Amino acid sequence: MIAYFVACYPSFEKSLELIKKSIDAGVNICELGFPTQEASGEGIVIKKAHDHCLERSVSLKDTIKLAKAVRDYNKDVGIVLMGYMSNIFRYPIDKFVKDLASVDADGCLVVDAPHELREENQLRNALNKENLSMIKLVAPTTTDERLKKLSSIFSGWVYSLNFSGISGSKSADLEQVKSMIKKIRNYTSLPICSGFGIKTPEDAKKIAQTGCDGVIVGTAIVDFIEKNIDDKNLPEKVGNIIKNFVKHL
Amino acid sequence: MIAYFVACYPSFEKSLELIKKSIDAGVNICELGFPTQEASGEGIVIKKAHDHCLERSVSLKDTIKLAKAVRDYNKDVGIVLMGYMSNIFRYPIDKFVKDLASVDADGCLVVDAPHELREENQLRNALNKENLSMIKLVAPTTTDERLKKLSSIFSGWVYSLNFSGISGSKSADLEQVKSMIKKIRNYTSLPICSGFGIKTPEDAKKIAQTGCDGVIVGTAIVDFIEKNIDDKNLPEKVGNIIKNFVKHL
Amino acid sequence: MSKEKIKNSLKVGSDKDGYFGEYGGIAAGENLMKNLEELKAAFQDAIKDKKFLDEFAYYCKHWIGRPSPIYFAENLTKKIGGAKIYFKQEHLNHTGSHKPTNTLFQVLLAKRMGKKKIICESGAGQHWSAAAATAAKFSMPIFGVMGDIDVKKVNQNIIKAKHYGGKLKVVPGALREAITFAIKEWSNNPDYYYLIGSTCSSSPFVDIVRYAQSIIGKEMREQFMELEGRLPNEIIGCAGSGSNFTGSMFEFLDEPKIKKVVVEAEETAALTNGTKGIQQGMVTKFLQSDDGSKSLGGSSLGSGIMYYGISPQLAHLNDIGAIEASTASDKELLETYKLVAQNEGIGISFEPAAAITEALKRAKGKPKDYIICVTACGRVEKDLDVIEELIGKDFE
Amino acid sequence: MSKEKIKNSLKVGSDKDGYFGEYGGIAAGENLMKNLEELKAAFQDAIKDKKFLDEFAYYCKHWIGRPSPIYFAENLTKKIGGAKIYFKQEHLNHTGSHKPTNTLFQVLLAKRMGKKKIICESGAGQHWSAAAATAAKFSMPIFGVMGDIDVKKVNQNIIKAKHYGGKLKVVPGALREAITFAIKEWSNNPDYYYLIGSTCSSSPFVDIVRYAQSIIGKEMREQFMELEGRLPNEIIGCAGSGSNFTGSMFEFLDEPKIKKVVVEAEETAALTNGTKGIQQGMVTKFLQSDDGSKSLGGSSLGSGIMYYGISPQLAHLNDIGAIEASTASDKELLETYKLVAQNEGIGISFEPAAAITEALKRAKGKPKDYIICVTACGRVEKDLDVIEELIGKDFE
Ligand SMILES: Cc1ncc(COP(=O)(O)O)c(C=O)c1O
Ligand SMILES: Cc1ncc(COP(=O)(O)O)c(C=O)c1O
Repeated sequence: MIAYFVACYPSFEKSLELIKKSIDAGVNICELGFPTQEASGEGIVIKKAHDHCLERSVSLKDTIKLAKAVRDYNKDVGIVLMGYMSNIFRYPIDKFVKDLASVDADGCLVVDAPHELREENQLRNALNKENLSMIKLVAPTTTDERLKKLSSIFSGWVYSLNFSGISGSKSADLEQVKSMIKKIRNYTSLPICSGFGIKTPEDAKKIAQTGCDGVIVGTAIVDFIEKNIDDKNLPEKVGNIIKNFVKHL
Repeated sequence: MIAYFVACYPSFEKSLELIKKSIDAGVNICELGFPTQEASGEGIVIKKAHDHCLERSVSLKDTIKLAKAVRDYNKDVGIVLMGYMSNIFRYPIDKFVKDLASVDADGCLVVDAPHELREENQLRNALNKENLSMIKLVAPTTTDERLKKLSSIFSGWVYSLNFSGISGSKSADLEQVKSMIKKIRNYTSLPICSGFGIKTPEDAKKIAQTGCDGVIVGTAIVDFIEKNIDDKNLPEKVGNIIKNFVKHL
Repeated sequence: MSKEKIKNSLKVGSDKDGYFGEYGGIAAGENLMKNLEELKAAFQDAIKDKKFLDEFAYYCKHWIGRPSPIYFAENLTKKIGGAKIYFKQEHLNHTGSHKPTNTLFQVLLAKRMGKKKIICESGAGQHWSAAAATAAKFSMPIFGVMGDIDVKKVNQNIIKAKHYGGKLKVVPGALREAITFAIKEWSNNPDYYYLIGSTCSSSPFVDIVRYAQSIIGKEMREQFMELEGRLPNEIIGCAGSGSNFTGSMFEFLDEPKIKKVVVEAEETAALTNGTKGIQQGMVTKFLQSDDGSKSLGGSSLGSGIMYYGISPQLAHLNDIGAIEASTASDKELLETYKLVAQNEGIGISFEPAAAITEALKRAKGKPKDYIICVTACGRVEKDLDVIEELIGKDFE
Repeated sequence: MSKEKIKNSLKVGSDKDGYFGEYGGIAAGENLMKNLEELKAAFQDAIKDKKFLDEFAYYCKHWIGRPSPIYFAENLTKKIGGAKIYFKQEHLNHTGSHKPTNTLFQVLLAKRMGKKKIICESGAGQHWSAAAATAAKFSMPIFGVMGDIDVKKVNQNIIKAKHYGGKLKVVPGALREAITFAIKEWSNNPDYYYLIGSTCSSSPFVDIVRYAQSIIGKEMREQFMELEGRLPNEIIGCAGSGSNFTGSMFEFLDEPKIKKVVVEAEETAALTNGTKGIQQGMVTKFLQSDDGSKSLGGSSLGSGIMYYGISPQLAHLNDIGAIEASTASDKELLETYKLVAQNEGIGISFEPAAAITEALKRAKGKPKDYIICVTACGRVEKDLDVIEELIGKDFE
């Protein structure tokens, strides 16, 4: 199971705490979302968490620090930084990759960086040199021709988007997901993880049966955190939610 | 002295009463203004009196009735109806002239009927047939050429406008008045009466010395009536004002 | 265009006394006669002066943005089912109506006459803002008069005119009162140029405004020949006093096969419901009390077509059957505004909505090769608040 | 115009990856890639289709009222003393700005692609009202997004768009937020046509908008040759993202003697004060926090030029010295509005006031045969309330 967290949300310490509990509960890969005003791929739930962090001036640097703390806690969990090109470009790219390597993260996933973008190539090359992954996404609208091209640059695992749209906006169509996974399999032997629209453990179970190698839960977790932001036992409760998801897989 | 009254202002009876007193005080010719919404040649004082009458549905018919009553009171005073083409045209013209003759008025003066207007010709011809006068105006802007044309149709007396503009708006320039009267004299042997901008007996005196045969007082009288509309002794007071004017001539 | 004189041509101005048949003339005070004579002479002289006409054409093109295009209203045509409906897009002119063509012509004339100041009246404020813009362009001080009833309705025009540098006097009433007051001011200041906004008042104003606005019909002729290879079957325009309609159809007056239809506001339809009278400087049809002492007529949403008189030339042409007259109600104006906005993506003001209402009625069921051209003489900005108040919810 | 290829011509679109030098590109989510590829193919196909281009030209002429004239601002020229100042009168277009030329082109493209619905963003509401009008004309449902800050400023555009049948979503913020939200909506509805309002966002949008608006410069060439027998020495335009400026000067890019000057709002001058970044679908200059997580920049009166990014093509052309950049302050916008209204009788909106401010500065002291052409891309109606509030008393 892959869980998406908005890094440093609601704060560095709390965020770290609840990620630890999530790892204990069975999360295999942590996606650490670094905040940006853009967030053009995110729905209102995740956007709100981003805004919360931006107000507190959380930066990509802080997210890398968080990645380090997560790594310090657990040697095996996958750590992927997720976000937008804007922050990485300004970091800038080379330093970002160096820092990523130095904290022993596994790679990154950039929402708005198709391989047509030269800056994506630059980033990807730098990551490759450090043996880090650039996780690529495949959308239902991705054509076969394009998928073929993408297959040559897949690395780590493949993020299969369950629908074209922004996070948290719809539910996934199982038949469509199934055929997407099948299609992607033709082009790669890497693990395929399915994300978007997985709101409940039951959703996760159904998606897991479509033939993918992992499911990604994002909005559901962030939403829970937002609604229970003042709860003292938030990390435990997030852990319980993750447990429940994992149990269904 | 020629005095302008808004006919039936403030009412038929009161209007008749104050005209009688004015005649007693020495008015030679009464101009009876019949009300219209147009009144494009009138300043706010006279306009206000017109509006007062219009609200009470005073019509040209009422003005003719008033003329009759004035004639019944005095055989010798000049009676001239003064107003705009609109009412006369709708009366219509022929009937207007017949009624004018039948109440033994002397003629009429129409503000917006130059001799270029065919309807003016129609009216003038009808008046001529009944031996009534169509009083024509001469303005400071009237050209020599035009004055020559006008001279052939002058009848009764000539109304010499002391300035180009609307009634009650300015004071007259004595030098200009003088030269106007002189100019008109070249074209006619009829009496020339001078009007507009005569506010006080002193004004009247000065104008009288310009060589004209009579002065016309309008706004000053109407203004006094407006300001003393509820005064029980209004007719007497108007009479006194007229007396004062006449004394200065 | 043929330059030969057509016998009994209707494409003529007023006769030597300023009449069109039995209408028109000069019903003005003696103190204005010299001005009117001067104006007539200056006008007749100016239109023989090629340099002057070139100047007018130059600013028409560059400042106003003429020619205004003709536009095939395809969606409305389909919706109605019948004749092809064309708009003559006068609302695309600078200041948003046909008015600046007239103000431009007259301000140039005023300059040519050596006048130093301008005075004018306005109803919808379109003439006022056009006049103020033109006066600014030609560095002439300008003074305008409007009725308070109209001022409330057309706030934007008032503000724009102020920004152009125009000084406005607000009098109680509407266009009638504004004209009366402006004429009075002119009487007091005969050195002013009186810039009238429509084909009304004493001769030679009707001829002057008609002359300036006739460019509309001339453009239409060229444009239709280019686009359709033929002329329209009907020409429709709304009328306050009638300048945009006159300007649209004058060019075609000697072509009786082309129907010319003028549309007034139902509440102030002088041509349809009026009686002959003499007011406001002219002999024409008015909505008036029997005795001629008062004007009649209600209030229309189209402040620019809310006038109780009509151009004397139109009164004459209507009498002799050269044009037809119709009316439109407030309800129709609103409905037509909606239709045009939603189907053609054009926001027209209330005045042309009257003309388009009639065009839609007439188009229905006509053969597909029948062409109706209606002059869209104003854009919606000035009426937007009123529309929002009255039917804003219809668009939710 | 020569049809030969000029070596190293600057009159080109983006390269095969959508870049202009080091700016541009596609920074979009995977879920939009198919749409963008489709759009690029459809665009490239359409501009080879004579019928399509004829249709565009037809509606440009009849619906929008193009060509917009050039206008010699004689009074301003005299007042400033120096170069001849010309306005390219884009405010005379239907809906009152240069925007409908772009919306027309893209709605026709959307129809050609078989799209059934349109989505768009807007800053000043000019793009929104133009888009809604165009969508109405071509019977397409449309859905728009605007920031609440802008909505407050441009009430009239919002109402007009509603009357045309457009549905508006208001989001907290200004143009940046509107674009982000609209892109999100597009992601959710890839069957929509995304109708962008300026030369920004991912390739091929910058090329599409530039293509449509280039008609401005083409008209200018013809008009100046006709009127002056020569081309202007400088071409000046304001920029939000840059569509009216790009459209004005693109035609002349291979004529380096003609200076091209772009003017941004002082408070949001990305080209002058920005740093390179990747946001809003493109690589370009932005006013942004050092770490790229936030946009910077204040608020300008010119809502249409209040954008924290700039067209990537302009960023490139500025880097290589093919264009120059300048800025104008709110105080200057107000002052220039006044000057233009009072001296030329033209009410411009705040955006072109920025460009004209620069034109006036540059005209001063230049030789009398030096020509500056500035694009007057909007009319005042949308800004009238704000102006009245801020400097209404200046006109009393
Ligand atoms: C937009 C508009 N259309 C039409 C008219 C009517 O004027 P006319 O009858 O002179 O064309 C007006 C007058 O103000 C107007 O503003
Ligand atoms: C009137 C006006 N001018 C200029 C602009 C700036 O846009 P661009 O930079 O695309 O020309 C806008 C944008 O909304 C506008 O409304």
